[in-house]
Order: sequence, then structure tokens, then C-alpha cells
Amino acid sequence: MKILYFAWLRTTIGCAEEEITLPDDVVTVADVLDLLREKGGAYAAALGEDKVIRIAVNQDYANMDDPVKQGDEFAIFPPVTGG
Amino acid sequence: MKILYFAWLRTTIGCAEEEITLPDDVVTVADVLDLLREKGGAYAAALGEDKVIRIAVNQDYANMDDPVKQGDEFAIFPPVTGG
Amino acid sequence: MIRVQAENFDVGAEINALSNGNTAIGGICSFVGLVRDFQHTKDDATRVSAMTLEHYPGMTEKKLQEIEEIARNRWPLEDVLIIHRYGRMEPGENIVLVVTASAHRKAAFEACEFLMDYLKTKAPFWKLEEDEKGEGSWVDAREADDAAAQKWDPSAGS
Amino acid sequence: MIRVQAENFDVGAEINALSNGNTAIGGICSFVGLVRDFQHTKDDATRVSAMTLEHYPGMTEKKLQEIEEIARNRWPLEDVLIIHRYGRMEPGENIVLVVTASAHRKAAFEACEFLMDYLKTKAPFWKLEEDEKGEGSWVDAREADDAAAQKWDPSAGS
Repeated sequence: MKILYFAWLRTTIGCAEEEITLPDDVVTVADVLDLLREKGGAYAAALGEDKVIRIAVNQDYANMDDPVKQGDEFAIFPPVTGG
Repeated sequence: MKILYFAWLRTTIGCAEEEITLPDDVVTVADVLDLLREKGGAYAAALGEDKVIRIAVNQDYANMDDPVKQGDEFAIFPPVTGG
Repeated sequence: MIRVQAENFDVGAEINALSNGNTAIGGICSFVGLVRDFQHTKDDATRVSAMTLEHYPGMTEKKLQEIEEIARNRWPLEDVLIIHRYGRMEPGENIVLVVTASAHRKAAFEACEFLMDYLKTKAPFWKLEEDEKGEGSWVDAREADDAAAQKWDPSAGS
Repeated sequence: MIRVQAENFDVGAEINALSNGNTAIGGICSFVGLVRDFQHTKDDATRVSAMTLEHYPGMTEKKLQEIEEIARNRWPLEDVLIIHRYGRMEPGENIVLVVTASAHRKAAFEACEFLMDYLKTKAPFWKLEEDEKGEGSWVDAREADDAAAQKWDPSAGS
């Protein structure tokens, strides 16, 4: 699965895009976030419970219990501030 | 007093501007309209009770009981339709 | 600033000129009203081939200045422009332009809509529409315009 | 029509191009958002010397197209234009332009404000502001923007 980071998530984690392989028990958005938090360090800090983040799966906003699969494009970013 | 007519009031009465001398007992907007109605014909028709008209005295909207005096500019027109 | 004129105006050039150089402006809202090719005051739409706007010189400028002043007192505006034409115009031509510039988006939007609603009910202009046979008819005032202006009155209930 | 681009755009030229020749249009509303020279996310205003807009290529276009579609379904619009820039910009530069054209004034105003409110909360753009020392800070999302977008939700209470 391709993971994309934007804005302060990108700068904090120090990565704009990475590829991960989903274990069989990772089936929801929340599972993916847990998997990333387990990497610890900047990941754990950036994705902590106190952080306000948004998730898009295949370029649509997604909720924590939405399903994910290996081929998805998974993006993590802060609330948007354009306009 | 200078009387100005606009839009269908101008075309119905057939006059854009005229000068009248106010009798002593003509002291309000309503009095001026009564005076004009007494001319009969197109005046009586255009200023009939069934007609919706607006009045401005010295270029400000005026009510029926507002005072008028000889030197005023008195305008009669329909509700506006610009913009 | 207000302008009452017979000549057409360039909407784009006017908006570009307004924003130029003032970096306190965060948003510019504009509205341009144009002559449509159909009559909206009757149940069945009739084609309009031209329109003549009559106005009350002197009172028009006075009312537009008052309206600008009310908007400036009510919203934090960096700049305001109101241009209203009079005379004969054909479909597609500009009639009126209102531009508001503010640090804040909401102020720019609200002030622009307020100015349009108010000038539609307060500025002394009257439209005479010509149909394809060249016959003219005075456009009736719309109750919807009165209602739109009324909603800005702080003394009116919500 | 939507456009996501790094280059600046000419507000006036875009508006003029939109109206050209369509005599069913009675009103055109536009809003342009510009880079201000101060920061609005902190209590004490700090001067902003530049701003960089990051975006999510692909999702941005998708969301803007969806937003345009929602507006066209909700209001009788003759035309819609949304342009949003990304990249580095200095105070006074254009960020975003929304233009709506309709036979009716109210539809043009409402759709334009709706589009701005929605893209502020849905379109994946993030602002990084630079202060005079060249230090960058990510702008926080404003609750007021969420509230503004929320008011267009028909399922929300009045």
C-alpha cells in the first residue's frame, strides 16, 4: 500500500511517500494507523491520539472503520487550510 | 416648487419637470399630491390611490406626512428597478 | 467609490485596479449585473432586445454614496466600488458592478450582497425593456428584491 | 471548469472570458482570495513575507470537480470557474478564484460563497507561512471555516 504524508505530517515524519505491505489482520483505516504508530519515534509522535489528522483512501475522505486493501492509496494529512 | 416625474409617471403625465407655486395650506407631501390630482386627467390617473408610487423631497425618500416648502425639489416615481 | 455613467465599463480592469498593491486585502468579492435576453417579470418569458435605464441624476449619486457609507460602517472593508450605468443597453452588456475588498472573506461576501440588495431597492433607476417589435414596457419592482433588502435590517426579526 | 496550477492568473481576464456572449446570464459573482501580509492564526498579528501552498495532486482535482458538481446541482448556474494555485506566493498575489454565472443574482451569490466555504474545508491544500526571518509555520485550520461550510449542509438544523 502506498502511504502519502502532507504538510506537518510530511515534515515531522520526514517522508512524503512510502510503500508498506499490509499484514493480513490490517483491514481498516484504524489498523493502518496502529501499524504506523508501532514504528515509534516520529511516527508515534505525529500520529498520537492528541493530533488532529485526516485520512483519504484512494483520494476520498475516509473514516477510522473504513476498509482498506493492499492496492489502495492511503494519505495522511492535517485539516486543510487552502482557499 | 420643482416637481420631477420619472419612468411611467413621466410618460403617463407627459412631463419630466414642472414648477408649481404652493398655496399656503399645502404643507405636507400628501398635500402636494392632492394638489396635483386636482389637475385631473393624466395627473388624477397617474396619482390615483391604486398606484404604487414613491416620493423624494430634496433627493431623500419622504413619507406622506413629511413637511414640504416652496424651495424643495419634489420627485414622484415608481418603486425602483435598477441593479 | 461610486460612479454613475452611460459608458460601459471593463469588469476585469476595475477589479484588478482595486486590489492593486494593498496587501491587507485577503479577499475581493464582486458582482456584475448584465442585461439578459428575456423578461423576468412576466409568467411567460418574452425576448428582450434592448433596455433603457432611466435615473434621477443627483439623487442616484446621493443614494449610492449613502449605501457605500452604510456598508463601510457595518463591515471592515479595505475598499468598495459601485458602478451603475444608465441609458440604452443591449443583452450581454454590463449594467452594474459592485466590488468589495476586505481582510476577511465573510465581510467581502456579505457587504457585496448587501450593496446589491440595497441598491436594487433604494437607488433611483427604472428599467424600460424593449421587445422584438420595439415596444417598451416599464419593469415592475419585484417583491423578492424588497425581501432581500429587508433581511439586512437589524431591527427586523430573524 | 476547474484549474489547479502554479502560475498566477488574471482575475479580470478570467471573469471577462466567462461572461462573453451568453445573454442568459443576469449576474456574475466572483471571489478572489489573496495572500495577506499578516498572519491571522495567532492572537498577535505577525508579518508574513511569503506563503507556500502544498497540495495533494489528483485528490485536489477530484474534490474541486465534486464541489463544482454539487453547486451545479443545487443552483441554476450558467457557468462555474474554480482556479486554485499551489507553490510559493508573496503578499498581494492571487491564491484562489471562484466565479459563478447565473440568470439570477441570488443563485450566483449563494453558489460562489458555498464554493469558497466548501473548498476551504474539503480541498486538500495546506498553507505554510514564512515570517520575516524566513521561518515557516503551518497554518492551523480555523473552526470558523468548518462552521461556514456546515451551514450549507441541508441535514444540519438551522
